[in-house]
Parts: sequence; C-alpha cells; structure tokens
Amino acid sequence: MDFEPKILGIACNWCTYTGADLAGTTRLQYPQNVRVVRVMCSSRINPSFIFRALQLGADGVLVGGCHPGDCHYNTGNLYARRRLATTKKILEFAGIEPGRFRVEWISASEGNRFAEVVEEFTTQVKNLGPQTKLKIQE
Amino acid sequence: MTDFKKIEENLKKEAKRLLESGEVTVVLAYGKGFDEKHPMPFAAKSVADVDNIVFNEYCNYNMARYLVRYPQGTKIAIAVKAADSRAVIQLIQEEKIKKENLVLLGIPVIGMKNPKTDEVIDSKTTCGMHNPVLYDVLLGEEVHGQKIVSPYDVLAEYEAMDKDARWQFWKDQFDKCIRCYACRKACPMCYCDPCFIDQNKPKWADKAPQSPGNIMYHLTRFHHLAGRCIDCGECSRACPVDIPLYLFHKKVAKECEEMFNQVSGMSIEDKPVLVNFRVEDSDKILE
Amino acid sequence: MSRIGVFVCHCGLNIAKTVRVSELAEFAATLPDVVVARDYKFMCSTPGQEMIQRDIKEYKLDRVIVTACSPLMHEKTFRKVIENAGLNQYLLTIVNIREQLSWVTHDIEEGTAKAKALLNGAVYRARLLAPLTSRVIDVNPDVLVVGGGIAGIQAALELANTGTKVYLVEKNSTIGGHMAQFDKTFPTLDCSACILTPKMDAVLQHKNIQMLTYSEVTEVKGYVGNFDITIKQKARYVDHNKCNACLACTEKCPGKGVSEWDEGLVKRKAIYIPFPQAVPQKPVIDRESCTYFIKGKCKLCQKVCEQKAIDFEQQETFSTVKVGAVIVATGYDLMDTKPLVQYGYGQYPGVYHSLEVERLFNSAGPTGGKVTLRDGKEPQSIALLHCIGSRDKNYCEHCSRVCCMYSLKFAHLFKEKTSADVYQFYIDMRAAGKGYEEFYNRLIEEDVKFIRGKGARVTDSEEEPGRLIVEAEDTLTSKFLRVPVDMVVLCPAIVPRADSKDLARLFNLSTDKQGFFMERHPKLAPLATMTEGVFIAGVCQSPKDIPDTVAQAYGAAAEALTIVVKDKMELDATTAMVNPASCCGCQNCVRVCPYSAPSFNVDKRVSEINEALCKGCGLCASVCPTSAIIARHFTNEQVLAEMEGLMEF
Amino acid sequence: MLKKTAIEKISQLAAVLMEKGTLLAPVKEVAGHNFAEINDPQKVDLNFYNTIISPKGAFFPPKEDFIKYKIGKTITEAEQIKVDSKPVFLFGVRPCDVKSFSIMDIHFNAAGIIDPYWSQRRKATTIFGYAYDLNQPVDAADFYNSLGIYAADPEGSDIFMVKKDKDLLLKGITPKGEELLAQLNTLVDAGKDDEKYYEETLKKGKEYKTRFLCIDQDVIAKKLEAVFNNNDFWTKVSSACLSCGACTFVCPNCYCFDICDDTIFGKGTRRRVWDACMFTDFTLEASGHNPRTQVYQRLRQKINHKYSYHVKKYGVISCVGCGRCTRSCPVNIDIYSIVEEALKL
Amino acid sequence: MSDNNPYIPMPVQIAKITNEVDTNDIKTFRFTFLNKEDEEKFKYTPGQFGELSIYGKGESPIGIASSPTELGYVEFTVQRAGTIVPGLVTAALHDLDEGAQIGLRGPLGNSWPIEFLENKNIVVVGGGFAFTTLRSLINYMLYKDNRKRFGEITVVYGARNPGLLLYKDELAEWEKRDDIKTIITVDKGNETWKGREGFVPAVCKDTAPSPKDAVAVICGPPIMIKFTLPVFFELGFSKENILTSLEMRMKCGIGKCGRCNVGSQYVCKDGPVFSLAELDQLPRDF
Repeated sequence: MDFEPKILGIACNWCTYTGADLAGTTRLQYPQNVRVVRVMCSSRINPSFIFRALQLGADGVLVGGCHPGDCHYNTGNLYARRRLATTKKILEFAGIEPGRFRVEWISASEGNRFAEVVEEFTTQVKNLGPQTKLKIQE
Repeated sequence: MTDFKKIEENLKKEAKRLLESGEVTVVLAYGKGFDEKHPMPFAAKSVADVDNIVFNEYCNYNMARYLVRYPQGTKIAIAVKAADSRAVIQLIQEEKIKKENLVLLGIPVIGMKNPKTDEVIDSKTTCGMHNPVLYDVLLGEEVHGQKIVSPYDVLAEYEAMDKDARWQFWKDQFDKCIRCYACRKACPMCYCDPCFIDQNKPKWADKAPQSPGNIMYHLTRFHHLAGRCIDCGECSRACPVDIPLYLFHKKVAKECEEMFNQVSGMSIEDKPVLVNFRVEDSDKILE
Repeated sequence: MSRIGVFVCHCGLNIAKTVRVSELAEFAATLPDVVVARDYKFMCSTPGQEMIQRDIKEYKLDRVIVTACSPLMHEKTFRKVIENAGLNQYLLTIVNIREQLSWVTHDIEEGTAKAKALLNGAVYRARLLAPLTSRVIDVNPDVLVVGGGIAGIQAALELANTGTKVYLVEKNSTIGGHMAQFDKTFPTLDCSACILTPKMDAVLQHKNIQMLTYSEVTEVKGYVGNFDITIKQKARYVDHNKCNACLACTEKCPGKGVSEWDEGLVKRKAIYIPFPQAVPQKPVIDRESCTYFIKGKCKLCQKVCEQKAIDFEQQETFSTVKVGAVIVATGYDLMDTKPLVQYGYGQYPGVYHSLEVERLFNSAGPTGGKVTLRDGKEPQSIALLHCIGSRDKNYCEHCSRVCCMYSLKFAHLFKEKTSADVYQFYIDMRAAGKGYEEFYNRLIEEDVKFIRGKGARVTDSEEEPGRLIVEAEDTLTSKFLRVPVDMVVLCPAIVPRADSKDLARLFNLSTDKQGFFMERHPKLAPLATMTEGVFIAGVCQSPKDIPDTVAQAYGAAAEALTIVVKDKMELDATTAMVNPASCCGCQNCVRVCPYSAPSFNVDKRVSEINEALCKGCGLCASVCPTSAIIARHFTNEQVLAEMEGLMEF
Repeated sequence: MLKKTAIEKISQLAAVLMEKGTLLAPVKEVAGHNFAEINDPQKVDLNFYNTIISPKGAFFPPKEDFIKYKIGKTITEAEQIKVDSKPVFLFGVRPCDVKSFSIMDIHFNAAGIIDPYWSQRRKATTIFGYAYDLNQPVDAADFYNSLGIYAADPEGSDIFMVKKDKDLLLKGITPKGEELLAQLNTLVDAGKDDEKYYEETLKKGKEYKTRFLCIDQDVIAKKLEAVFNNNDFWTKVSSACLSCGACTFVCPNCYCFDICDDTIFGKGTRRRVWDACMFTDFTLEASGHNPRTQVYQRLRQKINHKYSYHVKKYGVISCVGCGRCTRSCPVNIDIYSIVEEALKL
Repeated sequence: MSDNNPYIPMPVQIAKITNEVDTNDIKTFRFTFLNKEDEEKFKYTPGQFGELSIYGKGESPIGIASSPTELGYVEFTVQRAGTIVPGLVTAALHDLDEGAQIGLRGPLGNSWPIEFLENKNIVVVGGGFAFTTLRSLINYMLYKDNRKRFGEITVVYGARNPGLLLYKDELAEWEKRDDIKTIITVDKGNETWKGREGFVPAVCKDTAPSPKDAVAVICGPPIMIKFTLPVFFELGFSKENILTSLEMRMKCGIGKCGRCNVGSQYVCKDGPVFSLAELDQLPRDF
C-alpha cells in the first residue's frame, strides 16, 4: 500500500481556514492527508506546537495564515513569519527534513491556492516518507 | 596575552572603591574556589569580601546570570567579559534590568580556558569577541590586532553533515541529557520562572530523562533563546554530560542574524528579533 | 470525566455521500467520555436542534460536538442551541466535515477515515473546554457610513430615519457617487438625477446625518459597539461655515483643472463645485490648478468673496468620531484600459470608456447632452465593446454584471440622439434582472447590430483616416469581421477602488482575489464582514446594479441597526488572560500586542491584560515563554490536545 | 579465592557476564565515563578515574516505570510493570560508591516500607567493587577519607577488583561473589605475588589520601541544626549556586524522585523519575505556597539533609565524599568547603 | 511484588458524591473497594490520609474524612484546587460521576494519637475546609463503643460564611447531642443564619476550654492557626497538648521520595500529625 502521510494543518480563522472552506464550497478536489486545527491567527502558533505535532507522529506540518499585511490582527502574521522561520531553521539543524514543515499565506479568497498547496505539500511529504525521527515510539 | 593578574588587581581596586563609596551594594565578580583551577562566581558585598576576588583564565562564568536575582533597583557592579556584556545589553533590551543601576566593569580578555580540557575556548564555545561591548570602567588594555575568527566557524563541520547524520548526532547528544537543567540555570537569558518544561498545564513534555521530553525541552529552549542567546557558551560548560548546546545556539544565532540582520546583545536600543518584525521581512526566510 | 454528546450531520447527501455518517457516529460512541452519539439528516433543522437539546438534558451532557459544516457557517447557530438547553455556549465544538472534507473528496473510505480523525481531535479538545462568560459592553448608538454614493446615501437615510445619528464620510467634495454622473438608468430609462438628487438633498437636510465630505478615514480603533474612528478633513481652502454658495468665486477663477466629474472631457475652474446639483453646494479649491498655489499670487476668489470664506491657510484637520457600527460603501473604479493597447484608448480620440459616454449623454455634461466626438462631429457609426478586462483570465475573471445592460442603454440613447449605426460586440448577453430581458428585446427591435464576438482590436482605418476599425470574430458565423466606426465605447471591468486595500487594512476586511471586500458568508451573511460591526454594501462588495446596491444598503442599515439599537452587547469571551503565578515578567506580550491590551504591573512584576482591548488573536500566548498567558478557547492545552486527537488515528 | 585476568582481555569476562545476565559497566563517553548497559563487550573500559554519574542508577534508574495504563471508555486498564529479575552485574564500582548503596538501603527499606524496585534490583545484582588506581593522583574534589572510606575498601562489594599493572585481580568477598567468581571460566587463578599485591593494595589504600576533614556525624548534624537560621552564612555559600540539579543527579546518595503520569493517545505510564531538591518547584504546593523559594533555602536543605537530617533519622551521613557534586557543579560549589566552613562557625 | 508494592493503587469506586458547599468546589466522595481484601488492608486511624490516583492525571494526597468506625467505605472531602489553572487530580475527580473507578493508596502517614487522647478532654478546633480529618476523629470518638474512652469533647468549627461549612447535617446532629459540645461559627452570616458570628480564635477565647487533662486538636488555614494558638497558650495548654496536621507537598506518601522532608521528618510518613512541641524541634522550613 502506498504511504499516506498524516499531516497536521494549522490554519488561521480569517484567511486560510476560510480559504479552505471556499475550496470546499467550490468543490475543488485535493488529497485528504491534512487535518486542520483552527486557530484565530497564525501568530497563535507556538513553535512548540510544531515540535509536538512531529512528536505525535505528524509526517508534515502545514501552517496557513493571511498574507503579510492582510492579517486580521494587523501584524500577527508578521511576528508569525519570524517565529516560524526560526522554527524551521531549528528543525533543519536538528536534522529534520525541512520539507516537512511549510508555512503558506492563503487568503480567504484563495480556495484554489489552498487546494494546490495541500496537493503539493502532500506529494512532497509522501516523497519524504514516514517521519520517524521525532515521532514518539510507544 | 592578557595580564590576568593585572585585571585581578584592577577588579579588586574598582570593587573596593565602589563598595567603599556606596555607589553599589554588590559587586558581581569571581572568587576563590576550592582550588585555583576552580574559581567561583562571587558576590562581594563588603570591602572585606574584596580580598576573595580573583581573576584567571578559568573565570568563564557569565555573571549576568545573577543580575535578575537581586531586587529591582539594587545598585550592582558587574564584571563583564565580551559575551557577558552582551548578556547585560540583552537583559536591558528585555527590560529585566536598568542600565542606571549598573556599573559595568569591562574585562577585555583573550585566552579563556575550559578547566576540564585546558583548551582555549575563545570563539569556539563563545562569541569570540575579546572586548566588552558596553562598559563603564575598563579593567585592562583593549585587545586589538587579533585575527578575527567568526564564532560560526565551528559550525561548518555540522552544517556540512547529511541531515540524517546530523539528526543522529543530536539525538545521541540529547539522549545523554539527564534533565538537571544546569544549562538553563547557567544561562543569563533563561530567567523564566517557571520554565515551560516544569509545567503540568500545559504539559509540553514528559519529565522523564528520555528522548521525546529531552528533545522537546532542548528544541523549545533553542527557540526561546533565538535572537537572544549571546553566545557565552555557559550552557555547554555547565552541562555535566557535555552536550555541545553552544553549537545549536550558534546556528540559531547565525540564522537569526542572516534573516533579521541583527546581532543579539549589541545595542540597548534594539528590540529582541522574535518579538519584533519588519514589514519588509522577506517570505524567503520561510523557505 | 466529561459527558460529551456527538451529533453527526448528513447535510442531506452533502456529507453523507462521502462520509459514512452512521459509522462515524458509532465510532464516536466508542471514544472515552462520549456518552451519546447520533447522526441525523439535517442537524441544523429544528428537529436536529431539538435532538441536541433533548440529549443535553437526558444525558446530562456537558460538552457538545457537532460534526457538520464549517464553524464559520453554523457555530453561532449551535452555540445558541446549546445555550438554550442550559449549556455554556463555549462548550461546543464543531467538526468541519463538509467544506473541508465531504466536498473536497469523492472517496468515501478516505472521507470516513479522515472524519474519524477529525472527530477524535474534537473529542480531545472538547474535554478541555471551559465555560466562558461573554463580556458585556456598552454600545455607542451612532453609525459611520463610508462612501457617499447611492449605497451610502441610502443606508445613511434609512438609519437616520430610525433616529440613529449617522456620520457620512465622502472622499469627494460632493456626495452622489457614480450614479450622479449618469443620465439615464436602465432598463426603465428614468432620469438618474431625478431620482438621486432628492436623496442627496435629504441627506443634507437630515438632522441625524452629519455629512463629512472631502474627508477620509485614516484610523480605526476599538471594536464592535465602540469604534473610535479618525477622519481626515482635507483642506478645502473655503470655510464652509461662512460660504453662502453664491459661487461668485467660481466665475472669477482663472485656474483650469481637469474635471474629474466629467471624466476629464472638459476643464473646470480651480475653485469649483463638481456639478450644479452638488451637495453641499459649496466650492473647494484644487491646489494643483489654483493660480495662487502655483504662482503665489492671484487670490481673485478671495477678492470676490463677500463672506470672506476663502482661507488659503486652511490645513487638513483630524477629528475622531465614536460609533457602534460601520457601513462601508465605497463603490468602484473602472479598470484603466490604457494598458490594453489593442483597444487604443488614449491613443485614438474616438475611443471612449463608458463613464465618459455617460457624461456625453448628460445634459449637465461637457456637451450639454449632445453626442459628439472630441472634434465636435456627430458619430455616424458606433461600436460598443463589452467585457473589456472582464471575464478575462488575464485581467479580471469576474463578470462586471452591468455592462450588458448599460450598453443597451447606450445603444438606445445613441439611437435616440444620433442617427448612427450602433454595433454591440458581446460575448454573452446577460440580462438577468427585472425587466432586463424585455429591455434587450426592445433594443433588438431598435435596429442595434448585435455581434456575438468579443472586440479583439481597435485600429485606425487606413482607407478612411479618422475612422476606426473594430476587429472581431463573429462566433455565430465564425467570420472574422472588420467594422469601420467613428466611435468606440469600451465597457471596462468594474474594479475595486484604488484605495480599497488601505480601507481593508483599516477595517480589517478581507478582500477577494480582485480586491472586492469579502462578505462573511456569500449567502447567509452577504453584508457582514469578518470584522464584527463592519458591514458592506454596494459595488465595493462586487459589481452590481443600482437596485441591488440599494437593496444592500437597506440591508446593511438594518444590520448596523441590530447592533446599535441595543445599549449593551455581548462580545466573544475568547480573550487572553495572564496566570500571574507563571508570569516571568519578560514583557514579550506587552511588546507584541497590536492592541496594547497587555501592560506590565511594575509592582507585582507581572503582565496584566485589559480584556476590553483584547481581540483574542493569541499572539501573546505564543510569545509567552512560560505559558502564563491563557488564550481562552485556544489554550495551549486545548490546541495540544486537539493535535493529539487528530494524530491518533 | 583470588582470580585474575589481563585487562586487555576484559571483554572476554564481559562477554561471559553478559551471557549470565545484564552487565552494567563503565563505558567511555565524550565527557568521561559512565555506567551503561553493555551490548558490546568491547565497550567495557576500566581506564577511568570515576564515572560522571554515580552507579545508583543500577538500582534507582533515572526513570522507573510502575504501571502501564490505558484510558478506556468505562474503566482504565492498568498493569503493573515487573522488574526484570535477570541477574545484573554491576562492574567496576569504586569503594565510595559501593558504600553509598548501603546508605541508600537504609532509606529505601526504612520504616517498615520496602521499596520493591530498589530492593529487587539490589538482590538481583552482584557488585564488582574496584579499587582506585593508587598510582594515579587523587582528584582534588574527592574527600571520601573524611567519611571513613578508603581507596581500596572491599566492604560492600560481592567481588572486589584491584588493578595490578596490566592485570585485574578479582577477589570474592561475599558467598554470592565467591560463587560467581568460581563460574567465570575466563579467569585464571592468581598467584602468590598477586595475593600479596592484593593485600598490600588494601593496606596502601588507607595511605591514598583524599581531602580530609574530621567529620563527627553527630557534631556536624548538631552544628548544621544550630546554624539553620544563620541566613548570612547560607546566603554567602549559596551566592554562586545556580539551583540546577547537576549535583543531585550525579550524587550516589540523592534519592529524591517525582512520580508522574505520561500519557499519549490515551495510553500511558506512571513512573518515577529523578527529582532534585534544588529545583524551584520541588516544594511548590498546589495552593501556590512554596516554603523554599530562595536558592539558599534549597542549598541548605540539600546539605542539611545529607549531613544533619539523615544522621538524625538514619544515623549515618548521606554522603560518601566521591566528589562528583563538586566536579559537576557548573560554578564549583564544594560541599566539603561548606561543611568545613559550617564547622568553623 | 504486586501484593506489597506500595506504589500501586487499589481500585475503588465512587459510591456517593456529596456537594458540601454553595460554591460547588468541595465535594465528599465515598469510595467502596472493588476487591474485598483491599478493604481489609485499608485499616486506618483518624488523621491518616490516602493518595487518590487518577491515571493520566496523577495522585493527590487527601486526608480521610470518614471514621474507621464506618464500615464498608471510606470518604474523602476534596476541594477543587487552583483558581486560574485547575489542579490536575482534584479537577478530574470533581468531574467524575458516581460509579466511576479511581485508584487509592493508603492509609498513609501517622494519625491523631488515639492512645494519647484517651481519657482526656478533647478540644477540636477546625476552620473552613481543613475540618476533614477532624470530622474523622470526632465521629470516631462519638462512636458508641468509643465514647467512654474520651473525656469531654468540645468542637469549635468555623467557616467564612454559612455556605462554606462542611458536613452541615452532621453538625446539626452533633449540636443536638449532649455528649459533645458543638460550637459553630461563621465570620459573616447571612439572612438565614441564626447561629454564631465571629472568628474562631475569638470564639475559642469565649468558650475558654479548661487545659486540665485536655488536648487541643487544631486544623485550619494558616491565618486561623496563627491567631488561635496564642489563645490556647493563654488558656494554659502546653505545646505537648496542642496537635495539628502539617501541610507539605507530598508525592509518594511513604517517606521515600524526599519531597516532604522537613528536618529529620518525612511529613507524609512521620506526620502529618505533630504536636506543637514536636514542630518546635523541626527547622522552620515548611
């Protein structure tokens, strides 16, 4: 059987989550590997959420927020950008494949972008194979 | 080479003067330990204490660690080497201390050593600067003309590693961790009480000294110190099982410097990079 | 521990066709703490709601999970449902298995498996939910309307008639908007001015409306019920309190500026009112064309003004208004067609865009209502080119919706005012509106030539200098046509105002791909936005005709009224708070908060959050190294638990 | 019975022991040596002074799982985790560390409640004591002499080992040790000169001097009780202390632990993990009250516990002078110096 | 090892939950043992405590509120801990329903010294929530066969307001009895409160129990203890004859984990009951 990755998505309420809804409303089809947690703003995402997600066995983590400048809370995603970029560097130096973590700006109107990103990211994570490094072995 | 004896004399002289005049109530410096190779961090509170002050190549301690322990408003003199002065600057940036309550006794120095191995540690486990960035009194001649060594040079070997090899390297390192928390306790920037890892709600990780909890602790700590670590190397020196934490901190510092174009602890005007942003930050940093 | 009820909605077949809903409910029943799990055809229907309420009582549920459509759709509905059953509304969790699952897959295996994972995550999260108390705030009874076009005017009047105080902000020196530029309106061909100017006057006269023309919103603070809005009054250089609208100044003024009102077809004075029926009837000075401002002397206007109303020293001023709700009705721009060089706009004098033509028909327009070309001649043949930039993947994907109809109106007016041949180059004729199809049929009768093919190119005629050739493929005959005409009218795409991005930022509005403001829900909340208390009406939301615009204005007024009519309102309780026992005093929260909600208590050495200012984004919680900040409803534990649940299966 | 083997053949001995059970022996790590479960006999390395972390982990591991549980729909299934009863060979333990076990025994068996984990592991284990190499200089931090322990003390070991040049001499001390020694066929019988060397080493061990302070346990216990409220003293000696747990985690006699439940996906383990009285939250009560918020209070607790409370409760100092805490302390706090100073007060 | 492993909780079932106070944050849980032999093993004396254990949350040491004379069950009165961040175990326990299973370890710690108390007049002073093991003691002493072993029994029990008094029904019953003098007081009453108003120390002073052949058993919030002790000293009670139960963070409950160490004592094993004279021997480190 093909490896079907488990991907954790964390989406901001105002843009990416709404965009994901739009993808549904417009009946776009995309792989169902991403399981989305809704938060109010991408800036809510504590870097430890990412580490924890990988420990919980996520093969990839996809974060979605409003485009810089369009944050519902003005500047939240600008902080998020810095904090998540740093998270990414840390994962990379720890030896975790950087391709397992991705941050995308997807607006409420970009349903197709959401579908595209999910499609791309799923393929990418699929190619990387199961994430075993951080996953907690029971 | 640095004249350690001379600095020790000056340190004593200044400490005496400051305590005598009442300008400060504490002088944070270095004191005698159980032998010469093992000096200790020392808080001189009276003129009589000054005799106990020493300075030699093993006085690696970053005395900035102790600043937050004193009540706000305490007048403190503190001996600072290059990285230590950066820690002070960073703490001022973070409004944990106020410059006006401090007298910085700057120590320009080359040739600090690791007492376990007797190796010179400059720029290897530390930031590689020789002169304090900020000081009120300088206790020795500024060091000039030294070959400039990037503190990030030591990273080359690890950056060149294959990611799986690097993972194995860090996993082995973190597996050694016994969770004594000497790293965070020695760190001048780790002033959180309680530390996130000690919490039950939310419980970020297991308390047991085993892989998942250890990794969560260290990775999150690296993130908490991103853009704040001033590369004094104290975490690694404090570690009883010699985990080279400094490497990771240096790597994060290097990345932060590249991404945000700001070096931690260099100016009291700066704002810590991760609680700051620029509209023109590039999305490239996320790639 | 908890007593969770799980309610799985089929949504007819919307969900049930790609998720085995009964299996999902059975699965839910096996999860710890789930005491009842059911599936039902339409959970949001009355029987569905009653089922939930019955179960809450019967099974003493303390948490409810509704597995249905997006929370953005029905979270509020179900919150009310459980609240009416005596449960705190925040003890609800919605699992989105429609928009983000059943609609985006065809595979029922995949759909069912993912639905289980999502539901499990919700159960993990639900266990940790805490009842929250909504904040009750005082509501300011006033409303701000941004934009003085027909939408803004209508909304302002409606509100004002209910006794609500309205501030109407208009960027131009007169209200009226695009509609005031038109001569006739389709399909009834009634006179635009006749129906609009009385409304403009009513605004002016209304004691509950404070009109702020020549003004712009520059800052928005606060939140629903309590907005503090800073408005910039641009310098008019005319003291409107003194001016008695004698307009002597405008006659004497030697300055010449481009008339924006007449779409640049003619010049106007430097001190001017845009058009005779302008409201207010008081002039402003355009710095750019004023001789005094250019050369440093003139002041003729000042000399003739008996009221001493001219003030060259006037500065822009800022004032703040406090309102409880806002209606944004900022209208549209026409797409700039110059970049579409194939149509020759700006290159050939015979090429016009639609608003220019509106002015040509208008008796108060540059030609006094006569249709003449720029050289004064009457055109003998006229081509109307539809869909310029609209329905075009390269520019605007959307249909601008009114072009077909106003082109018909143009054709009719051309026929009425000239003897020209009129050609319509269209892709599809869209006439879905009351009386529209009939209007179309009427025009077919009026000997207008309809060519089903998009105008591809406009060139000048080699054979007949001065004339233009419109090239197109007639898709009905598959023939390539070259039609010589004297006048080409482009129907450019309707696009958002150039400054709509800034406005979106000010009010935290989302915009769609094109830049039109996004409604909260396309069907169920077409006038509300993601920002509580801010509503949209008219073309700023999407292209539409006057009847729809006016209808929206009424709707938006009603929406705004539902807020300001009450003295008090509930705000989301999802704010952040500090657990002082864990606060290490790093002040990161204070540094990052966009709303200055956290502050540092110097004596206690801990941060404190002013919940009235908090909007619940959670940024402070994520920068808090000691997890001392609890972002209610999105606490660290709740998010971590949800993640754990999502990853279990 | 005295046996011997060449030190370079130690891996053969290791292999035999691994067949019989679990072998815990010093292995070289980057920072120094530590006891570890041996999977590869070549890894056993006796070329060490003393390990960084004490061998207490053999009986009191950093984490000890008690119960595995699975949170179910109606009830939580729980299953006790049994201690592996396979024989364990703890190889190469310095005399001071051997002594620490007997001190820990008192606590873990005290007051009629026997800690089953400690006692079962103790029973299953054969201890190979190992004399310090008398030809090497003593480490400046050590002070086991002050606690009446000598460099070549076989007491408490089942088998005691002495290094003689390139050979390792092994002597059965207890019947358990004797019996095992007889089974170890890679060993050869030692000669007369070996016997002599062994006996001499035990004697010379007394001359191998660490730091020495005359510590009468009752005197120090009383003294510390008396200076309990001398905040100046405690503040001074703790002014450098970082309040980390390094000293307690490397200590052979620190036994504080925490019990925690670690759960993931509804399945979890209740386990005990090492804890340290030096941590801020060690005594933090649910009410928020914490009797020991200050560093000096915690350092005082640690020292008093070892040198005063433990004496009063169990009649013995809970310290063997191995010097680990001093060596591992990031700021070189020296318990010996503190005791010395306290005695001067 | 399973039989004697002191770290393994015995399974118990919640037989009954009683909400004690208006604020709903103190409940009394009655547990029955799932294994009959566990009940035999759980032989306790008033003043002892047990570790309530919920897998995934942890354990919490709670004083036993029932009397050993009540057979077939054991009761604990538990306060939901933590205001901003709730305590793990107590919050979980409060969310449980009757019939739920949890774990129990014990009995742990020493107890009220019954032999020492015999033939003496007993003054029981309690404040607020810290009345649980006192209730155990009182019910033990009032038990028909036991009553004669003790002299006069005086109970002074106070709470901030009437709604916060525990065991209201029992209090009423005690008030009716003539072999026990029961004085209930609240700091501040309400419309329906007909009883006494006043702080515990003041009420003790008014009551003025004689120190002759008497022992005072005092449990309450620190502030109450602080002001009550001087009253008893003044009345002439010696430190040996004033007993209290010490609070200290505990974990293992069997004197192994070192957490509750104060001086030479492990509060969980050697305590929690101490006389003031014994407490004086301990360093002030609690």
